[in-house]
Amino acid sequence: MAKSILALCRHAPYGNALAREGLEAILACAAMDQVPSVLFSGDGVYQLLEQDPVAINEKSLRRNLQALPMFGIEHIHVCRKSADARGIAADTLQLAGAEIVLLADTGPFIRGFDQVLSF
Amino acid sequence: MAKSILALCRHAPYGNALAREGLEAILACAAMDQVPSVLFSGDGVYQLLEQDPVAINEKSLRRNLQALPMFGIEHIHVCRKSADARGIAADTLQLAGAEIVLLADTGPFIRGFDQVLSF
Amino acid sequence: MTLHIINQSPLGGSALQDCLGSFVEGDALLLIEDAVYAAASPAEHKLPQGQVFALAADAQARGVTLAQAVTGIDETAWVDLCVAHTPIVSWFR
Amino acid sequence: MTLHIINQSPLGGSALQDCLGSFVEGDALLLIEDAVYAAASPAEHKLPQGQVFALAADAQARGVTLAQAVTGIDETAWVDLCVAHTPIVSWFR
Amino acid sequence: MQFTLVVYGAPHSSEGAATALRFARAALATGHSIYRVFFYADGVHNGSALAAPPQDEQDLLGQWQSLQQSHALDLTVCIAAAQRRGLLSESEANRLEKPSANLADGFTLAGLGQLAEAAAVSDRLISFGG
Amino acid sequence: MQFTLVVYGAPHSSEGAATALRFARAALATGHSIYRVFFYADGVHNGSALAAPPQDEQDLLGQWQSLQQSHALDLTVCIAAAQRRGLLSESEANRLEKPSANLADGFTLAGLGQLAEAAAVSDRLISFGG
Repeated sequence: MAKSILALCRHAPYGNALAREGLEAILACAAMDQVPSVLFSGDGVYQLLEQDPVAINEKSLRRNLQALPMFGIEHIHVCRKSADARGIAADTLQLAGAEIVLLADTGPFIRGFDQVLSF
Repeated sequence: MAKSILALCRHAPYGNALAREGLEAILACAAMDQVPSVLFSGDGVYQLLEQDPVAINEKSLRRNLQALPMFGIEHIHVCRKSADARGIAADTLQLAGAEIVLLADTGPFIRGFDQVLSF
Repeated sequence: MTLHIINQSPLGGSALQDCLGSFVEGDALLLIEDAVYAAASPAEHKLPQGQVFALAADAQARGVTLAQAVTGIDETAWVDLCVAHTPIVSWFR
Repeated sequence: MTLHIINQSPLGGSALQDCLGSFVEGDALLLIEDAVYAAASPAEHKLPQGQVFALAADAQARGVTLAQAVTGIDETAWVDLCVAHTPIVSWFR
Repeated sequence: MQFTLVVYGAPHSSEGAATALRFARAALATGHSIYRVFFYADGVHNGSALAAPPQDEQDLLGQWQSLQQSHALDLTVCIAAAQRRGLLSESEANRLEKPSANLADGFTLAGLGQLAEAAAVSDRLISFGG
Repeated sequence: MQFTLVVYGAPHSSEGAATALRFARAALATGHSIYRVFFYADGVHNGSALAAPPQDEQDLLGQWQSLQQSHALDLTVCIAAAQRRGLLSESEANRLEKPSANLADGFTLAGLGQLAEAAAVSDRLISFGG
């Protein structure tokens, strides 16, 4: 049986390529019918903020994020401690077509998967 | 008149190339008669520990460090707070031919230079 | 007087803390790239009072609203800051 | 039970702290590369009790003496740890 | 047991690639198999045919190629990550009208689907950070 | 005033190279000059002729080359850092017996002495982290 996959996204957007390449890998997995669960933790929660990177000549990563529900990823898991530590109010986190699931304790959640891809 | 140069070394050895390439740049500057002052701060203080990287197939960076006095770099400045925070006792820091100078406050020291190379 | 430039997020790495340990009154602090996240809550990150700048383009890109204590600047003002300060120290990765 | 692998120095980045926030009793923790610096003083870095490992080659390379609470292992034992645990989570950069 | 290794680090920039090689050798030596090594992000530089480290530094490319030959290892480089970073096969160089190619023998360019598939079918997946 | 820029970041991997370009344009636009841009560590990848980012991402190589042409910019790539990372000129590729070269037009390979010299003579030196 195919393994269950978690994508763990821990890095802020734009500063380095991991956020972008993580989202691309997630979309690729989903397109291959290996739909991963997704958890934003640490600086990764910054990926959920509104973005306007025209002034730095980048594409918005929010676009890639917004594509997730279309690929069958309808729950976006977010580490609550990480959001709190960064002053991000849980109710400001929104993604059209997806449900934001705040996790008080990510450890037991992670344990439930066979494989974890880290980005 | 030529500018005074400080090399600020903030990264641990082996984990990434910055420690090695920083030391190479320092030696190159010294060889060009632009002898820089050198300050180890943050994780950079780990570069001063004894090392034995044979098991990971690397050359010892202590060798490069030990070459500094031969290139006219006879004072090795170390941020005392960084060493303390990492549990490194000041009197264990030694480098043959060089004097270890512990700085309680690195800010005024940095201000005294024209250019700072960060590694 | 030194211009300190930081490009790392405040919780993601040690660059900001390392820099603040070397900050002297009269120095200037510029937050760029992922470091602009610190500009939303300068007191929480123990940023100095006054002389704290952030690249406006980087903040806008990330959806970060600068606190009042932080001055948003463009690249031209950054060049001016470099002209007015020496040395320039980058704290990264 | 999860095997957590960390490669970043304890003060240089957030990887260790992020990992500890996701650590559940019964999980195993493996310190590799620059993370072995944490193995010298596990209590100070709030490492869990038991099931903490470090790659001996990486510690030796860096002149780090492992505390008694940390088990030094070679690469073969690392493979065994991977066989015994699932999932395997890497915390890096 | 079948392992998949994901490598994020460029050789001579971060230690991840060298660590992955040590792990791969130990896994193979103890009778396990490696389903795929997937090079992603800066890890794609492991597949560069042009790396020329100094004589007294380790030759990571040679080590990958030697493992590949002795164990028929699947060394897959993410094609999208590679294009951004200037790692091209002959056919990619031609298609993109670039002046030369630099993908080393033993490595294959392929899409992210190869990562998804490896994650789905391998017994264990382990990532080596950059 | 004369600036020297030191670039540590590879394009499309970290933001440093793009930030350096923004700074360089602003400095030149306000009447300053750039004595040298020195590419070190992973920054050497800025000089790759083979980078092929997707159409909708910025072309950093083209931006460096265009600045180089309009302002006779000195774009110096550290030769030791470049060799380790597989960035070679034609002559280096021949000397090292490598199958191809990938150094882009407008960039020059040179030793670390060029960094020392630039630090000594420029009015300001600014580093862009990787």
